[in-house]
Amino acid sequence: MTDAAFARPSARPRLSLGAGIAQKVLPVLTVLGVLLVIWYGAAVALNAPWARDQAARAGESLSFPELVAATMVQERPVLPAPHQVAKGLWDGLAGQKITSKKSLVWHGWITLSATLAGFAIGSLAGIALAVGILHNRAMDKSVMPWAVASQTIPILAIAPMVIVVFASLGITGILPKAIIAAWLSFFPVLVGMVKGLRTPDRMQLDLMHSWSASPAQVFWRLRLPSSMPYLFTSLKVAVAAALVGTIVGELPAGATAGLGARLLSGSYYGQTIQIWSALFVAAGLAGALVVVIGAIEKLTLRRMGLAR
Amino acid sequence: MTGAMTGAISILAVWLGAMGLNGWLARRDGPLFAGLVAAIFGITLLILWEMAVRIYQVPNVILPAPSAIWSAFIGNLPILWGDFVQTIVKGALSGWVIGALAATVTAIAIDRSSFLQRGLLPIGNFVAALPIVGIAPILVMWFGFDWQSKAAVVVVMVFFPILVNMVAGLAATDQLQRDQMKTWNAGYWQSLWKLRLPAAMPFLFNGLKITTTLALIGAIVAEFFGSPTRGMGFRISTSVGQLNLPMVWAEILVAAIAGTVFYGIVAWVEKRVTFWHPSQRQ
Amino acid sequence: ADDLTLQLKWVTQAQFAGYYVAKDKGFYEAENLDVTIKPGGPDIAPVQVLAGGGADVAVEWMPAALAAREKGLPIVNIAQPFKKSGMMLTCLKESGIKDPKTDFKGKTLGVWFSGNEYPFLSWMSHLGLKTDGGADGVTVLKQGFNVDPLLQKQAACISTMTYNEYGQVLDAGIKPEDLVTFKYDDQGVATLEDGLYVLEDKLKDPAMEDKLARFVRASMKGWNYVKEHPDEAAQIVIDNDETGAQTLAHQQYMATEVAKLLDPGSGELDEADYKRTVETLLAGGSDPVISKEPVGAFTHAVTDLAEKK
Amino acid sequence: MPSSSVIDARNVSLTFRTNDGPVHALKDVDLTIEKGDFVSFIGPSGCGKTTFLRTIAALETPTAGMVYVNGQEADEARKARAYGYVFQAPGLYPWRTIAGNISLPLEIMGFDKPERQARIARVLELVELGGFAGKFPWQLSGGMQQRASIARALAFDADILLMDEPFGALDEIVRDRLNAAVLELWRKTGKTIGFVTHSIPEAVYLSTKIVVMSPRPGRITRVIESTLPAERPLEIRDTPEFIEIAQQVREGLREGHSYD
Amino acid sequence: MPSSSVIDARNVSLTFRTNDGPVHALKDVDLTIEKGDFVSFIGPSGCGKTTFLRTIAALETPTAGMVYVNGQEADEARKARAYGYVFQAPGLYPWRTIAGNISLPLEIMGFDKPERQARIARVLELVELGGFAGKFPWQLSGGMQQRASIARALAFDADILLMDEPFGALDEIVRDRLNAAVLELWRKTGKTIGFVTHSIPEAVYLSTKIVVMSPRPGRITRVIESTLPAERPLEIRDTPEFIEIAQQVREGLREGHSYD
Ligand SMILES: Nc1ncnc2c1ncn2[C@@H]1O[C@H](COP(=O)(O)OP(=O)(O)OP(=O)(O)O)[C@@H](O)[C@H]1O
Ligand SMILES: Nc1ncnc2c1ncn2[C@@H]1O[C@H](COP(=O)(O)OP(=O)(O)OP(=O)(O)O)[C@@H](O)[C@H]1O
Ligand SMILES: Cc1ncc(C[n+]2csc(CCO)c2C)c(N)n1
Ligand SMILES: [Mg+2]
Ligand SMILES: [Mg+2]
Repeated sequence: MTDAAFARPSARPRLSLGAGIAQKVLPVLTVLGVLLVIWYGAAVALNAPWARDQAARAGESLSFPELVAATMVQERPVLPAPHQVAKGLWDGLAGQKITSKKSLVWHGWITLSATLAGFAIGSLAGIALAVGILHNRAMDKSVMPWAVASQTIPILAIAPMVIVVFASLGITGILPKAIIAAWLSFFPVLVGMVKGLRTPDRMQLDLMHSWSASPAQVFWRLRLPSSMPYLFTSLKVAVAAALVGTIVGELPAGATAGLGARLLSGSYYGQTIQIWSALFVAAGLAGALVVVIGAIEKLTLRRMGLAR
Repeated sequence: MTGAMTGAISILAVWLGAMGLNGWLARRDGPLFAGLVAAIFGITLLILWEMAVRIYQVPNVILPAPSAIWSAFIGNLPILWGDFVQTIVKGALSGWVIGALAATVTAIAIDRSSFLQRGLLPIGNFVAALPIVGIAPILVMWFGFDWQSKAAVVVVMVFFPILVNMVAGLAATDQLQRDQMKTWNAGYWQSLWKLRLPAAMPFLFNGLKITTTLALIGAIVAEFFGSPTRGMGFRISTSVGQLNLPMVWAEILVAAIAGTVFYGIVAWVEKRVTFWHPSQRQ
Repeated sequence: ADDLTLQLKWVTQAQFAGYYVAKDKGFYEAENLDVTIKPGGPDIAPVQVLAGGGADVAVEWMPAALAAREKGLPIVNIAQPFKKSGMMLTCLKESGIKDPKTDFKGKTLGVWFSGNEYPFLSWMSHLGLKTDGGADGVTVLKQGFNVDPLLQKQAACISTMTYNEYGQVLDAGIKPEDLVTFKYDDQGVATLEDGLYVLEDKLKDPAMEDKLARFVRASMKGWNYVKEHPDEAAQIVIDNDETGAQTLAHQQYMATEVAKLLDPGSGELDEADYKRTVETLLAGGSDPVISKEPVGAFTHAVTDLAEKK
Repeated sequence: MPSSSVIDARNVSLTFRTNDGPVHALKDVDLTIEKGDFVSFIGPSGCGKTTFLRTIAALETPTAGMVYVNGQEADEARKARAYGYVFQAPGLYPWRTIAGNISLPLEIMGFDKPERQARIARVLELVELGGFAGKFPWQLSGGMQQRASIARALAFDADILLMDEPFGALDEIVRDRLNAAVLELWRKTGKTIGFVTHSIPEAVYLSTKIVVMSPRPGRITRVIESTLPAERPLEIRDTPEFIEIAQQVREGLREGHSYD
Repeated sequence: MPSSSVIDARNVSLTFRTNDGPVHALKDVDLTIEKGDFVSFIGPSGCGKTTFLRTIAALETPTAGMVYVNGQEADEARKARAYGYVFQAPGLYPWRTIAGNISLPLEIMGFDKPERQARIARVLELVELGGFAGKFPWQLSGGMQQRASIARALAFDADILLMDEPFGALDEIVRDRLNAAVLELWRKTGKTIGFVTHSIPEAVYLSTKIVVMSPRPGRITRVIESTLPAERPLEIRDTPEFIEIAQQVREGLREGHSYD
């Protein structure tokens, strides 16, 4: 850090806007293309045994093109082909009224709202605990091992109990799910923030010390700004975790609504296409949340003069 | 005065007493005291739990008392050990190691090529954000019922956090250090090996620590979606069905102990490796 | 109206059509009841929900209920709409299994756990087969939520319900003639399935008892309706499914099959069936599901009261 | 018992524990500094100048001995914000502009906004960085960063000023001007100043008292009282008196280097 | 067409874009340095000395003009490891000991272990850090870190040595000794050296050519060729010739400051 102040980005020319977008999109498309090819290949490979079995049961044998064709249109494929998932997604997202129970927008929204609530609770709790650990020796020494232990509790195992206990306390709806989401998301934030808040080096702390800054001032003006890179990486992990938590919480919540319920009910009836569609919406949500946080990060770091 | 009230008051009294003791102890120095403080904190929680269960007569099938959990633990050591080996040693550890290596290598690949960085990272974010509950059934379908599918779930789960941290870490060198490498005309691998990887270590360990616990969760949860008749997840879900809650909590206890030890080991290694980082020097 | 909460054993499907029909058709309302139906899930133990106060009545299978009772949770069967067991083991013909007594040895079998493994374990102990994976027994897989293990040939046989998973196997394109099935009923190890259970102390309150009687009466009315109009019942289930995942065809199949298991009467528990269940469970060999004959595990008081009016 | 001196170090020793054995950075250091003194510390690299200045500022705790500042224990004085400190490296916060960096201690000490702005403008002028208020640290040259860090320490007007090689990275001309400015400031305000430097002329030109230190373990080998008047034009550096004092310092330094 | 000079800067301009407008760090700078030259750069803080040195080392790309080193483009020369560079800040790697830090470029350039150890020992001796091989950077004083970073640049014996205020944080005596050592090295090896300093005597004592720069935009105002002999005892600093050259440099500097 001491030397960082001497560091300087070199004068490199910026790209024009259009070229910038092309540069962004092209690689993504390329990688996507490669993935699609692999996916189709895998779909053929994984779905072929079933197609062959079916043909054998019917006493026929399949030529290779027939086999490939057969692997693309199964109703419950081991691995649905991309276009099948795309169709499932399209039906779920655009083919329904968004208030319909078959609409993935509706389920996605239910999951998203609990995720955001849980993420907010979780990251605030994580930050608060990190601050406590930093400023209170008793907490420093006692909280961390127990926070670790808390994370090893298999959440799916106790989620039903949590839901039961909350229900018996009269708490239902979004909150129990959000709490499970918070449970999973506070930990990455805690670990990252403890590290980040301890990142300032001795000279920076000494400066504060020489001004006899109060702990609150040291926190707001030194520790917090220098923890930003850690905070944002942690937050990205934490939203993804919150989404997982919500979905886990949706399973035992009586599997009523939300992407988790959708996944599970897809599972019961072996509807792989439904599973994959829900999965993609979930991943899309997580991806979007991560991107949003990434954008906030860029903005913040740039405003702070830290971005390169 | 009602029983509930006196109960609440005695619970509160125990809590305040213990925290007072802890506050006092925390001001002493030495590793012995540090351990003591954590222990007292935990023991207090356990006592409160026991008191609450007894005073309010919570049914065993909702929340068993620590004493009941402890006797289930002691009484089932061979089963617990078998489950531990199945789930944690075979499932979680192998998956974690593979996942961590894969994430590190991917991070380096991503970092090496700006094309990949712009192409893979967004998609990687997306793929790795697939929730386990969604992938677990699929992976069980692909990799079979035994521990291999659990390891696969763990790989997917730990991949993203380590990747994100590692990518951030590889970018964490300052300009002066990179300029130096440039003046020595260090090759890509040399500056990776001698500058960027060491500088990334604090971030990498951040990811590794977070994922120790994720690995355990992943391995256990994956067993809910199909498993042989052993393993911690299997035992937990079966025991819940049998309302054998003390056994459930005994397994959770095993998970907690294993997770804490696992985390502790990673944190210990981190201390050795990143001794130079300001956060370790305080 | 009086509030009452019902905890189902599983997700919203035609297995529970009677309750949804009773709610939708206003049978509950007619009895001055406001019933909330909570779907279950893989990790919901309905009796646990009862104990936690999350529900007044739960749908549960008798083995799990009796086991819970022996664990010290005083739950009581108040009615038994399902008379026959729908559980069976479905095997691929190509696995070569013809006779359970001789052919299971060394095979991999898919079993549901979480309290649903009791009937299977009893059966195996009847057959004298070990379930710990040794060479002289069977290898047990904890079966997930669906029939994939059979389709993927990860198991020789899997557990199925006549009204649900068996249909899914057929739906997947396997012909009945490619399958071999063993119904627990036919094997003489049938145990009672979906019954209605409450906590014992609730019955001490006459008002509650009356409420339960009205509930059972309306529910049975619902079940009878299902028997007569399975397709309409299936539609009602679909309408109540919040996940939007169910297909009408499958629910119609399920409603039809479920109807075959029903006891069309008052829902009163048949003591002979109860005895047979208890005996099966007690005969579990070295590791029986329950170790002693339960007392007071069921009551006719509610069904009697329900019939009176 | 604390004395009436502004800084009173008694028998201060400080040993660092490192991976390969202890480093004795200070050994039995005794020094009193009176109000209004301008004390320079000079000595070979690594002899303990920074460590001693840090000890005065209560940024290090001596392993033996005591330091009193303004009659209080050093740490009390720190809490009372008795001094401004300029570190050897600029240590600017990369996420704040130059003005923001200077503003920071002022914010911490609760100055209001107009007051802060006035002070920032004044000290930036003083260190000749007028046009750079809005730049980030990495956009400045090394010497400019150093000046910004001096400005930051001057901004809040503490009675004691501790400066660790503040002018090391500056060219002679700017340095001369800043020397004159500091001297002026000192004369006008009567501040007490502790000043680490490597330049003998600078030490002689600025100080009322020159402390020569020697290394391993760091100790004070000579304390030279300056006989120069308070008013010091730059030309004073050519007077025989000045050269005589410089010679004394140089000898003291030589002694310190005699170990090798 | 590249010339035969070791360093040949032609019409170099460099403009930084910043959040509040462009900064013209260099403007039309022309300079040739021949093999074996010892060139000092001197000029007010912020005038572009560091930027120019960085441009020679291909760490910055000029916005106009060209720099040739050894007859190649500067970046080619960098890739051929033509020079050692001492940065204005020490920039030591915190996870390596002092010996490890010096070893780093040697490892990168593929020296074998015994060779590395021999070189490390030699350069540590040269910068008077004999006993500190096993210490970590944060356990060293500012001046010691600076010396370690000089040792690192010397260790791999490049033909061109670029040093950005290497002795800024050192006391006069160590500085004299290091000056003599660098001069000795230069005479023996015939290296070409570019050297940024703020000390006029140092510049005069060391150089064959003194480049005086002025700021905003940074340009070369004077190039003073030294008439001093290659062999230079420390006492040369008292000769009239020396004082005359120093006077020229001082004047050049004054001109540069004339803008204010
Ligand atoms: N990365 C950068 N972005 C913007 N401006 C910069 C950057 N680096 C340097 N400058 C500006 O360029 C000018 C020249 O800087 P340079 O570091 O070359 O000065 P210098 O002569 O080395 O000064 P000093 O003696 O103080 O080290 C300064 O005005 C500085 O503010
Ligand atoms: N944190 C530390 N840990 C171990 N040793 C240290 C530490 N800080 C300083 N030292 C040692 O203490 C001695 C004195 O260091 P100090 O920084 O006070 O020197 P200095 O006189 O300021 O030197 P310079 O003029 O080079 O800045 C040195 O030998 C240094 O190696
Ligand atoms: C993982 C899992 N799978 C199946 C069941 C058993 N089960 C409960 S209700 C019902 C009816 C028909 O689907 C079945 C089969 C379970 N409890 N958990
Ligand atoms: Mg120092
Ligand atoms: Mg510079």
